[in-house]
Amino acid sequence: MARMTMIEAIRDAMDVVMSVNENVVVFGEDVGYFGGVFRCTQSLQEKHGKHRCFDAPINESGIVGTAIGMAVNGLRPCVEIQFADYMYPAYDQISQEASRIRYRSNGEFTVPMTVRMPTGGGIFGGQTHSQSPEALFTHICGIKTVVPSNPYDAKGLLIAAIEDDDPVIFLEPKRLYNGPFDGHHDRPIIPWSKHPLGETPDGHYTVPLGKAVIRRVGQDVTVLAYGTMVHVAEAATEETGVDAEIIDLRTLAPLDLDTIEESVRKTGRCVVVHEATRTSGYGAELSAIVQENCFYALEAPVTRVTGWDTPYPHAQEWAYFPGPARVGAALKRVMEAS
Amino acid sequence: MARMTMIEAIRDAMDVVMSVNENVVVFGEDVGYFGGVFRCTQSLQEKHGKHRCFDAPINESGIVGTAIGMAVNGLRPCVEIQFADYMYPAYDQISQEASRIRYRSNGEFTVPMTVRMPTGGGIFGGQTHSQSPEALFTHICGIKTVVPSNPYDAKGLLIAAIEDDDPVIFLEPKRLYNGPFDGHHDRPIIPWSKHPLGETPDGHYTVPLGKAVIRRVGQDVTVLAYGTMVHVAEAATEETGVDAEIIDLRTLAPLDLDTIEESVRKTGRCVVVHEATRTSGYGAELSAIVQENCFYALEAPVTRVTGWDTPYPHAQEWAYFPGPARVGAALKRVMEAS
Amino acid sequence: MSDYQPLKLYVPEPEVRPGDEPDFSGVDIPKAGSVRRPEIDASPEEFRDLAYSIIRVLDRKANAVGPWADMLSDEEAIIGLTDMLRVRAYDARMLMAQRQGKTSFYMQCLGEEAIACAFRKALSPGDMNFPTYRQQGLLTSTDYPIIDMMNQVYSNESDPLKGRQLPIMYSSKEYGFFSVSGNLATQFVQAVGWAMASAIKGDTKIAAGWIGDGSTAESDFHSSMVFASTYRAPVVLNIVNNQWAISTFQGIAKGDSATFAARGHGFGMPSLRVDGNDYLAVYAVAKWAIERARRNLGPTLIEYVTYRSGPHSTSDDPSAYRPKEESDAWPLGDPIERLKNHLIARDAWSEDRHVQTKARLESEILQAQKEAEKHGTLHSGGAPSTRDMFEGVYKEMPEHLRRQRQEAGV
Amino acid sequence: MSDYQPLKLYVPEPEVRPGDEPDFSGVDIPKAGSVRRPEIDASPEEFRDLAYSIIRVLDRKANAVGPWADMLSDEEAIIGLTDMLRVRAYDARMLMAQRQGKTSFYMQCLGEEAIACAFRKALSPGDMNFPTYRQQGLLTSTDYPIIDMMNQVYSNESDPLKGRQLPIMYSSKEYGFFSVSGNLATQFVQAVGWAMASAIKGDTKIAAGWIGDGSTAESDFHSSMVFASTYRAPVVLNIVNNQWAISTFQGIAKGDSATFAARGHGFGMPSLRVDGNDYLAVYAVAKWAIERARRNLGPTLIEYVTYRSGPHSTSDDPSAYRPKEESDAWPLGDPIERLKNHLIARDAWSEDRHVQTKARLESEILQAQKEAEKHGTLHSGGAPSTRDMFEGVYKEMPEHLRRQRQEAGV
Ligand SMILES: Cc1ncc(C[n+]2csc(CCOP(=O)(O)OP(=O)(O)O)c2C)c(N)n1
Ligand SMILES: Cc1ncc(C[n+]2csc(CCOP(=O)(O)OP(=O)(O)O)c2C)c(N)n1
Ligand SMILES: [Mg+2]
Ligand SMILES: [Mg+2]
Repeated sequence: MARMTMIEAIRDAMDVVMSVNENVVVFGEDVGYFGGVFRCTQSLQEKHGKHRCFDAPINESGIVGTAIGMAVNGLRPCVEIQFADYMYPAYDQISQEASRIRYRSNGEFTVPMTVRMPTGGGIFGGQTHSQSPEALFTHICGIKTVVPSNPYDAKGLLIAAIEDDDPVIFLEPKRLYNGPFDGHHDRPIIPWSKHPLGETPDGHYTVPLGKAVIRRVGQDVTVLAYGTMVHVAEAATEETGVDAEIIDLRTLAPLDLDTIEESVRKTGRCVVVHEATRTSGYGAELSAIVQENCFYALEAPVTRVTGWDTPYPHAQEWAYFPGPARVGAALKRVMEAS
Repeated sequence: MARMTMIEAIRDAMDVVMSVNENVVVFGEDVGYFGGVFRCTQSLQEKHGKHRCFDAPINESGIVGTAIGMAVNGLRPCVEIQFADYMYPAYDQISQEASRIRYRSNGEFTVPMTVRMPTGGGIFGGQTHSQSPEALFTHICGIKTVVPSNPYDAKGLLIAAIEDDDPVIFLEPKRLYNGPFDGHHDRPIIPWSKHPLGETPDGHYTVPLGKAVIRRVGQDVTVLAYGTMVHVAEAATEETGVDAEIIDLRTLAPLDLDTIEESVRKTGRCVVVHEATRTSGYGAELSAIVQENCFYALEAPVTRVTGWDTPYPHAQEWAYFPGPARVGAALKRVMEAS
Repeated sequence: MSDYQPLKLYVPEPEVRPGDEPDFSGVDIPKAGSVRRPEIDASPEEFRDLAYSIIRVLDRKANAVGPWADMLSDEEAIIGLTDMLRVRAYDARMLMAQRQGKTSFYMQCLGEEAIACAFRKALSPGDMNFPTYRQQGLLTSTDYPIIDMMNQVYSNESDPLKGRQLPIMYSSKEYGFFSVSGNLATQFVQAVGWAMASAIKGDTKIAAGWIGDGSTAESDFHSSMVFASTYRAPVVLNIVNNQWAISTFQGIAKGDSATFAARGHGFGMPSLRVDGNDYLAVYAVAKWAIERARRNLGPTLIEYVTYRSGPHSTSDDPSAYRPKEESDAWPLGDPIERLKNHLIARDAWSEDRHVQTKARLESEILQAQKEAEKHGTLHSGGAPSTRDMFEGVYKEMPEHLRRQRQEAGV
Repeated sequence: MSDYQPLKLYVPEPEVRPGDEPDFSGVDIPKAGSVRRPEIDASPEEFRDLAYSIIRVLDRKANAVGPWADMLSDEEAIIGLTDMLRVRAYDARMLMAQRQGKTSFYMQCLGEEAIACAFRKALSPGDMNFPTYRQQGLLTSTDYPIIDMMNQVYSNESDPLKGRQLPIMYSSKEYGFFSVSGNLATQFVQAVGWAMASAIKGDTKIAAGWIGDGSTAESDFHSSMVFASTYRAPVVLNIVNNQWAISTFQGIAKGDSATFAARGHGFGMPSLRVDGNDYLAVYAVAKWAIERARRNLGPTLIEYVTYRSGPHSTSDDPSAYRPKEESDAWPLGDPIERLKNHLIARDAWSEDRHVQTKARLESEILQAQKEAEKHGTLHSGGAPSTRDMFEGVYKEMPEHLRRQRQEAGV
């Protein structure tokens, strides 16, 4: 058992599966010799060989396209897109190919591929290093979408993703790589070594895909969050004193409907939080599902706290980011509603 | 005033703007000499010249990428993507470039470009000639998304789109090209010449972007629909006898919030209908918005009737398509709810 | 800048349009046998000229000549002829079936039969094709049951793909035929990945990617070239240049100069052009490139020069954009006629045997069709089921799909 | 298939890594003046060899030699030197400012100054560049206010882009500098579209696309080549091959053979390679290609051979992946030193004037920086405003954004 950063946990996950399964290969831009711009693949090439961890040309559709071909031929590629903002050229191969090959071949060909990508803002990356495209994946059937919020989950979910027989999109909130950021950008950075979920077991373990976890038990309102927003929601709860039940979704698709519904039936209120642009964000689906399935339990409208419908700006980053103040205000608003 | 099919109305719209504005150019796969696989651009090359209407290489990102460059240089390109299913390679240029050029250049460079694409199923096209990707556009700020449901609107909206100074995605429900299809695939086809909205004025007129229209006034439940589903909703209303208010959204983004909210406040019930895959479809956003803004007026959960979360199948097309029976059942369900 | 003329957009156009005389005088056709045959380990720089020529074996008198000739026995060549006749007969029946309303859609490979049929014979078991919709010859030239292809076309109860796919989007792992996609070009780069995996695993299997002339314009073509050349993937990259992409002539994808094959030079890739209507030439070139890949010498780009004699698909009417007689005027002739004449010239075949074989194949196809139709056709209803629609989206059905299936009442 | 060896994946590697001796012996450098200069309307087939050579003007003794020489007067060449000194001074200050925490990010063009500076001088008013993040020289070589560039880098109250963009993503329509995108390669095909529009309108303006060696692997590179060649767009397509793409050497984008320039041959495009550290050569080649475009003779592909002397960006530390001394070992030298020596050899310049000019430029830059900082730096807070964030998403603000702005309380 070791304290790890999220970067180390992700690296360890790949190292562990590569060690037990020689069909696992890792590639992407700068991931080979250098070990990735966020260092998530550092030392994997040295340890597992150049043919199992290598640099790719700067061509995201080619990275995913070749990974699909490899997966069809029995490998389990785990590829890195350098920033989620650069997955768009690969969106055709992901959404129109990887997602449907099992279905269209009636199971003859399958794509056990994982596509990792750093997502989200909070690092002054501007509009092309900050986006959260999860809703573009959840709209596509045939793929799974995962977002960890801490090193323990990151490692366990990534191992589960690589071992899964369907394509998995693995979104890594880059602002969490080095610590559990709660949105208070003006406070000192807390490292993962100070957080209980920085505790990461050695060797092989999995966190199952499709299962949410309750991060904080509460009675008054259910907060649905994932990634960075889990920590923001915790801070907002703390600061407002609202007794929120915070659900860390972990897997967005397929969604853990039971956990969500049970909680909302109990609390009668629901706040959905994400960093992505609001309109047609994943919060829309969560809101729709909650009110479809828990309508008669709801005492207040399901409320979304999200990034605004603007590009992610550079200088106004903290006005864009849905921090604890905005989440807190929403918590109070739904508690006052009646 | 002439009776037109939707194809003719679309063609006429381009013809009219090309005649009054020499900066309008039209290109895409097979759109030049041949006039497009759905014949929407027929005769435009002959009439306006090879340099204003021409065939493009089969490269959707190149089509949109060059159109962006042209728009930046003062033209108003109106390009065709042969099927919406083939827009995915262009999604990067649409969602990451066209959408943000105005914003990132603080208005110095703008992209008055229209991207037309046939969408939706009902023609036994299988998974790659049937998709409805509207939610992928509504999630992107900086672009507008339009879906006409009849020839009159198609012409007026397309002229408005081409004359708009922002990028517009123009989705053409291909099953409506030749007639107002209501989902009864086993009944004889009705042509547009038999439908009042087949009546299309000559020359220049616009239907404003961002404005919905109430197709049927009703008291009991609000139906939010667009494209083909407007006609399906009309049939379902007819057949169930539920007094539904049917709103044809026409523009999905920016959305006509006022018209929707006013109607739902009146009826207290809402059914959202679309053909796209359910999860994270545009129905999720509509459902979320309605319950956020009309929560206290709602007497039943906002209910979605949509395509299933599977690829659009070939043989099971009518089991996939949300026809009048499914919409009717939803209408009855929300009326019974309390 | 007043001394500059206004710029003008150039838009390439085919030589002729409906109403005009067909004119292929611009197509430069070297004499059969005139193009040399490099060693398989020769450096690509040494034979760049081959991307601007056309490798041909069968001459005008139906003799096989030059360094690429003499690779097939009488028996093998007869099998080749039979394969081409079979796929043509199959196409004719299925086209008819579509016209009769038994299915929604069909696509023939009329005029291009030599390419897939000959290439197939140069492959080894375990190799994988990533075909387009026009390589049905890769399947019909094996013992894959024709009836299963028909079942797929009919989306009937025995459709191996459960009615999920558009007709002709076959899939067979066992027969080295990757599931056809409706999205152009996507499979080309997947082929490269499949081949890379073979190399990563230390296997001896190779991949073949297929793409049309029009589709080379797609981005995935570039990705394929970049990855294949960088990692020297054991893959053969096949461009079928049948002159047309629906209504669009090849000059729109290619521009007016160079050749599709020449695109390989920017990647240091061996690049060959071959007469696609010459079974013997296709076989010889395929064999060369496949051997190169399997010897770990890397990828080869091949352009097959051919002509799409039929409409693009059953939804298309080519008389709207090209002269009706253009197909007959195509200077490389018909692949079946040419191989037949060659075999006759070689004394291994006769008009009689040809007529008999054709009749036998047509009756076999008809027989299979009758069998297939016992399992239903598209609109005969009922099968495949709505349940099938919900299966196989994921390995295991997730909760939300289970609920939707329930909502659908199945 | 037992007679086949197992396949093996080939992964290209640079000659050397940290700890090794720099080794550029593999880089084939022809003598200055040795590459011929085709007529601008010559057919590309006649000079395919130029894509495999390097056009150079300045020889080892700093003389300008050969058919591409003698295009610039003393005065013009001095302006060129000054432009390069200016952008280097600007880079140095802004790099420092980033290190001091005054902004979030910065990127230099150290070692590559000749390319953008010389190219800019070959353009005419109204022409449009579609640059990457490393062509700041296109702006600093005009009279665009340096202070506005700094304001952008600082995202301060006077930032012409209202704080919306990452530092260095400048935009100026008036100065022919299209808004820089963070997504690689997207601008390359937009440049082609811009040029096509110029031809459609019957204008005389041309476009220039810019891309890095690593980014040529992107799909948009292919789209650009396809559209530019098919429609003969009046565009110059510039590849800046500075050997590295962050930590990845050029062999991953290019493979081990051919050149980036050679990619043009598959499209029948004139393709030139030029010494990117030779101001005179860059200017001459740019002039040639721009003239070609403006005379409606179509696109040209140019590969500039250079070396990225600095880190990729302020987020990068190259010592992790290449020898520290590699930059000094780069055989094409430093562009400023080379032009300086040439001008001295030509008796148009002196060490003294050089020192004075450098000092003057540095003080001008410092002055501008002080001015800019009066308007604030990134973290000095307050400006640009949250209101600015909501503006300009559309031409007119739609209802939902108005509501969100209200929700944000601004
Ligand atoms: C991504 C994509 N864009 C467009 C289409 C529509 N389409 C189907 S076939 C075709 C023409 C392809 O021509 P070519 O590659 O020459 O192949 P051929 O049909 O001649 O065999 C087009 C444009 C498609 N299926 N996929
Ligand atoms: C689509 C996309 N993929 C990846 C990146 C991340 N990235 C930024 S710069 C860069 C390297 C580019 O190298 P090159 O094209 O050689 O240009 P240079 O930096 O050397 O000027 C990468 C991979 C990006 N910005 N956009
Ligand atoms: Mg073709
Ligand atoms: Mg570079």
